[in-house]
Formats: sequence, C-alpha cells, structure tokens
Amino acid sequence: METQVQADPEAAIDADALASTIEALLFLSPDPLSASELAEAAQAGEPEVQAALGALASRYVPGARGIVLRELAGGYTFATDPATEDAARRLFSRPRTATLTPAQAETLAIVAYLQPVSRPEITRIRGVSADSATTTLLERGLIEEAGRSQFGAVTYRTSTLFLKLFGLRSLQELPDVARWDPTPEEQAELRDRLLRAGEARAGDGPTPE
Amino acid sequence: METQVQADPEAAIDADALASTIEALLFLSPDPLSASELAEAAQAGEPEVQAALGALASRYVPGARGIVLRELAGGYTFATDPATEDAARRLFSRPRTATLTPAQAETLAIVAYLQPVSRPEITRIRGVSADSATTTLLERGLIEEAGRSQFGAVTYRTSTLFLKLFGLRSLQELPDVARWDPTPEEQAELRDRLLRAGEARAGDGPTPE
Amino acid sequence: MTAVATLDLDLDVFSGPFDLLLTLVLREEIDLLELALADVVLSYLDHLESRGELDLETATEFIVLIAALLELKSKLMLASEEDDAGLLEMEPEEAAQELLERMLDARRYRSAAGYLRELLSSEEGVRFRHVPPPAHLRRTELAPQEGSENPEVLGVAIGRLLSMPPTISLRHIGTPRVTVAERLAHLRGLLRRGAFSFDEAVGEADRMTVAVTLFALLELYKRGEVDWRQQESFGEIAIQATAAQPSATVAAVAG
Repeated sequence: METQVQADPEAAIDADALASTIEALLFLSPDPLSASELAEAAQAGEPEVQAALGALASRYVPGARGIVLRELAGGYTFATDPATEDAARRLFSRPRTATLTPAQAETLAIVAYLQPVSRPEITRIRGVSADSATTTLLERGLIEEAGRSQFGAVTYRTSTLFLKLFGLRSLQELPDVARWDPTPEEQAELRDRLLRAGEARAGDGPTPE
Repeated sequence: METQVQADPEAAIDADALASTIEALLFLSPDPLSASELAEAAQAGEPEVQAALGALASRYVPGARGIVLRELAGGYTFATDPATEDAARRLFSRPRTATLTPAQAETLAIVAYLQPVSRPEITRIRGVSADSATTTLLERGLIEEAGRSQFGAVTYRTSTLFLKLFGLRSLQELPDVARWDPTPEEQAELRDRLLRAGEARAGDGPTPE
Repeated sequence: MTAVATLDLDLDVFSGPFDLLLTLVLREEIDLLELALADVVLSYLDHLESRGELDLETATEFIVLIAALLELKSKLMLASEEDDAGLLEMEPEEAAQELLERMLDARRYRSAAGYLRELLSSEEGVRFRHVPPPAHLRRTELAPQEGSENPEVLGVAIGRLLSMPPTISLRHIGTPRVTVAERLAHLRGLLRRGAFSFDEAVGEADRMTVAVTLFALLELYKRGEVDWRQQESFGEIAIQATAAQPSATVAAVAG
C-alpha cells in the first residue's frame, strides 16, 4: 500500500504543506486522529505523516504554546496547555448574561400568561415558528413540559427557576397586562384575543412605506 | 482600569504567556472572542491583549500554516487555511456550507442592508414572495428574528454566523449599496425609456381599443 | 427591458407590445383600473412556454414591472376620497418615477446579492472548529442571579402581541350591487318577449351578476313561472315561460 501511495503524484506534496494539512485536520476534529486516518485524508504515505507529526510536535512542544500536540491511545489531538486553564475557566464560567432574544421573550411571555400552552398555539399567536425559541427556553430551564393538550400536543408551563430569575414569588405577581394592552376595553379572554390578533397578523400587515 | 490591572500581580504575566493563553482561549471558544473578553478572561489589560494578538497574528500568518488567525464578527477566531480543504472534505464528509440560491442571496442582501426588515418589505422589493428563502436562511442560522415592526410583522437581521461565514468583521465592511446604482445618466435614460419606451409606437402603432 | 418590451399582448383593452402598454398606462391613455394584469401575466407565461426556455434576467425584470403595476393599481383602488388629489392625479412623470424606483431597488439588491455570493465563495474552504469546550473547563458555571430578569419585558411582549394589525378599508372599492329583485324584473321582461337562453340573459355581465341572475331564475322556477332545460353539462340553458309563448316572438327576439 505504501508503494502504491508513493506512486500517486499527490504524494509528492511537500513536507511543509503536509504538516499544515495535518495541523488543520487536528484543529477541526473533535476526536483524536490516527496516523492512518490522517494519511488517508491527506493522501500521503504514513511515513510522511509520521515525519510531519514529528515536525508539528516540535512546533507545539509543551510549555512553549497555548496549544499542545498530544498522542493518546486513539491517535493525535490538539489540547490546551494546562497553564491556560484558569483563564479558560474564567471565560466559560462567566455568569450567563445571555439576554432573551425577542423571539424568546415573546414565547416566554405567552407561556407565562397562558400556561399550560402548546407549541402550535404559540406559533399561531406569534405568526411564525417558535420552535427554536421554545427549545432554548427548555434548555435554559425557564419552561418545562406540562402534560399534553386535548389534541395530544405537548404543553408548557414556566418553571421554579423562571420565578426566581424574574424575582416573582408566584405567578400571581406577573405584571398586569392591562398596562400594555392596546385595547383594554376588550372583554374577551386573553388567550382568545391573542389567537385572534395572531391570525390577523398571519396575513402580514400592510407594507410600511 | 489599566493602572488597577497593572497593580495586580497577575498583570505581571509576561507577553509570551499571555499570547499562549489567548491562543488557548481562541482554540477552545466556538465563537469569535473580542479583545475585551480575552482581556477579562486572561486578567490582562486590553493594550497587552492587543499586543499579544499582534504577535499571534504574525505567527498564524496566512499561507504559513494550516490554521490562520482571523478577525471576524467583532472578535478573533482561528480558522483553517483553504489550502487544506480537500483533505478536510475527505475526512469530514459533510461539505462546509451549501451555496445560496439566487432567491436566498437576494433575500439575505436585503436583510443585510435594511435590517431590521420584515417579510412584507422584502417581498415588496423582490416583487415575489420571500417566504421560503427566509425560512431557509433562518434554518441555516444566517438571519435571526429582531423584534416586530410597527405593523406587528416579525423583523429580521443578519446573525454572527453570517459575518463569520462571509469573512466580515462587522456589517460596516459591507460596501455602500449605492455603489450598484446606475449612474445618474443611466437612471435618466432608464426613466426615459420607461416613459417613452412605446412612445414611438404610440404614434402609428396599435391604439387602445 | 428589451425582451420584455417586445412581449406581444392581446388583451381586452389593448393589443400590442408590452412597452407600448406601459407607456400608454403611464400616459393614462389606458386606465390601469380596467387593465386585467392577470391576463398580462398569462400572456407572458404563454410566451415563455412557446420559447421553451427561461431567461432569468428578463423574467426578473418582468416580475418587478408587473408587481409595480399591481401596486399602482391597488393604490388607485384604495385611494381614499381625501386622497383623490394625490395618487389619482399622479402625473405620468411621477408614475414613471415610481416604477423607476422599484426597478432600481430590485437591481440594487440583485447586485448586492451577487456580491454576497462572491464573498461567500471567496471564503470557500475556510472552516471553523465546532467543538464544545471540555467539560472540566465548564464545571464552575455560575447560576444566573435571582431577580436578574425584569418581568415587565413579559407584559410588554404580550401587549405587542395583542395589538391588531391595521385593517385596510375597502369601502372605496365600488362593490357592484346587484339585487335579486332587479334580476327578477330583468328576467320577467325577457320572458314577456318569449324564450331565451341564460347566456342571452346575462350577456357580458360580471360574475356577481351572473350568480344573482341564476338565483333569480331559481326563484322563478320555484314559483312555477319558468321552465328551463339544459341538454348537456355546461351547455346552453334554454328558458321559457311555463305557458309557452308563440314561437314568432322568439324569432323577433333573436333578430
């Protein structure tokens, strides 16, 4: 096989370029890569790959750089130098300042005021899909599943974490919608009114000039 | 703040070590990191971070390595050198990004220049519905919701991923849209043509019945 | 504009090339309100079919122009009474300006789209690392602070969702008012002169009138005033009074 690969004109690729290619592959791969996997991807012979890995190892020698080349059971991989871990921990443990996106705020508001509420209902009210916002809110633990609707759709409610983050003792403390209600004289139930407005919007309003 | 940082014993960290730390942080972070985020995590001053980034940039100069340091989407990040793409494609069968259809590119251009912009506005400019293009761009993460217009339609803006994939540091790097406008002379001619396109014919040709 | 310009049209109110139509509309020699834009589109589709190929550039130009005409037309239809002096009086010059703006806008973003596609292809082969940071570096994640979010955000969001989009008033569009009583009188008038066909009864009338006429006919049938026959589906409907009239009158009507 080795000879076969050497016969390939691609194998004439020079050593520097091969080292660069291997560097890029190791950078991208979440898992360690073996010399033979690298050879196949780079279309080079294993001895050349070994030589390139040697060159990379001396470039990424421990102590000199923030990234080191490691040889593990499964092959080769890049990892960060342990000396940089404090900084990395500070970076990734920053308090979540991720503010709610407009879509998430809308979805959360609908769940908070109408709970339990299903995804199709949320979509009808918003006029556009709420799937990714719902998923993020679930991941962040702000909403949780609350059984199924009469039509079999999963319904959602807000979580205890939601109350804590918004500084509420109970759902009764949610601000009175009347303060922001554009048509407070309307008597119908909030849910019906939201669905009606959502359906009216679904036709997409007039175009602003 | 700078003096405060310098008083900190951590600030005495030498330039090489800082460059190593930044290298590790950029390697670990899935998103571009701004100089101030790097400074906070590395507990260094921003000028020192800028100097370290400069040192890293000369180490990761394009063409020299398989990895290059890029300034994208308001921060810094590592990316692969395109020369290594063939090997990467062989290793990770998934192609990097699908190209854009003309409808998607047009919709994306309108969002990029007019953001925040609603679907009805996009439709108005294109003359045809932009619904499916908008949905695809949302799914691909190139655009995201940005609230609602005064008429209640959901508005859209471009995402960080858009800047990253299109190699832009910020939206300011997009050229002025006016550069694609015809010259005033061409505009006048176009207008003339619109007004008098059939004028010649109007005299002797068929007339309205 | 060239290929679209020479598109030949044969419509109710106009026959000739598309650019001439555009000119006549802009010079207000053809009333946009009387022009069936759908027919223009159909002609264009026929034209495309006969050519068997789609020239994207031309198609885009056509779509932008027809969309602009549609918008002008809908503005004309919706123009409020107070607004009469505005759009209805739009000078050909202004209308041309409006069309021009639309074409420029469309061109502008089509070019920008081309630029973006080039930009994307110049980044071809650039890959980023998508590996979540190792678990041991994320262990110390701080919980978000209690009370860090503002509940008013939720109320504001609901308030926005409660607002109805502005409704477009359609009161300016003249709804053709056809009453059953009118059509009954019309049919009875025809009956007095003898037998006739349904097509003769409705002539070139609009769809609403046709529907109301049929309704009136049903009413007459119910009351036993008429007999009607149809030999085949979609065929002619022959109508005559139940007490048959002398055939001479039929000839008189036909003549």
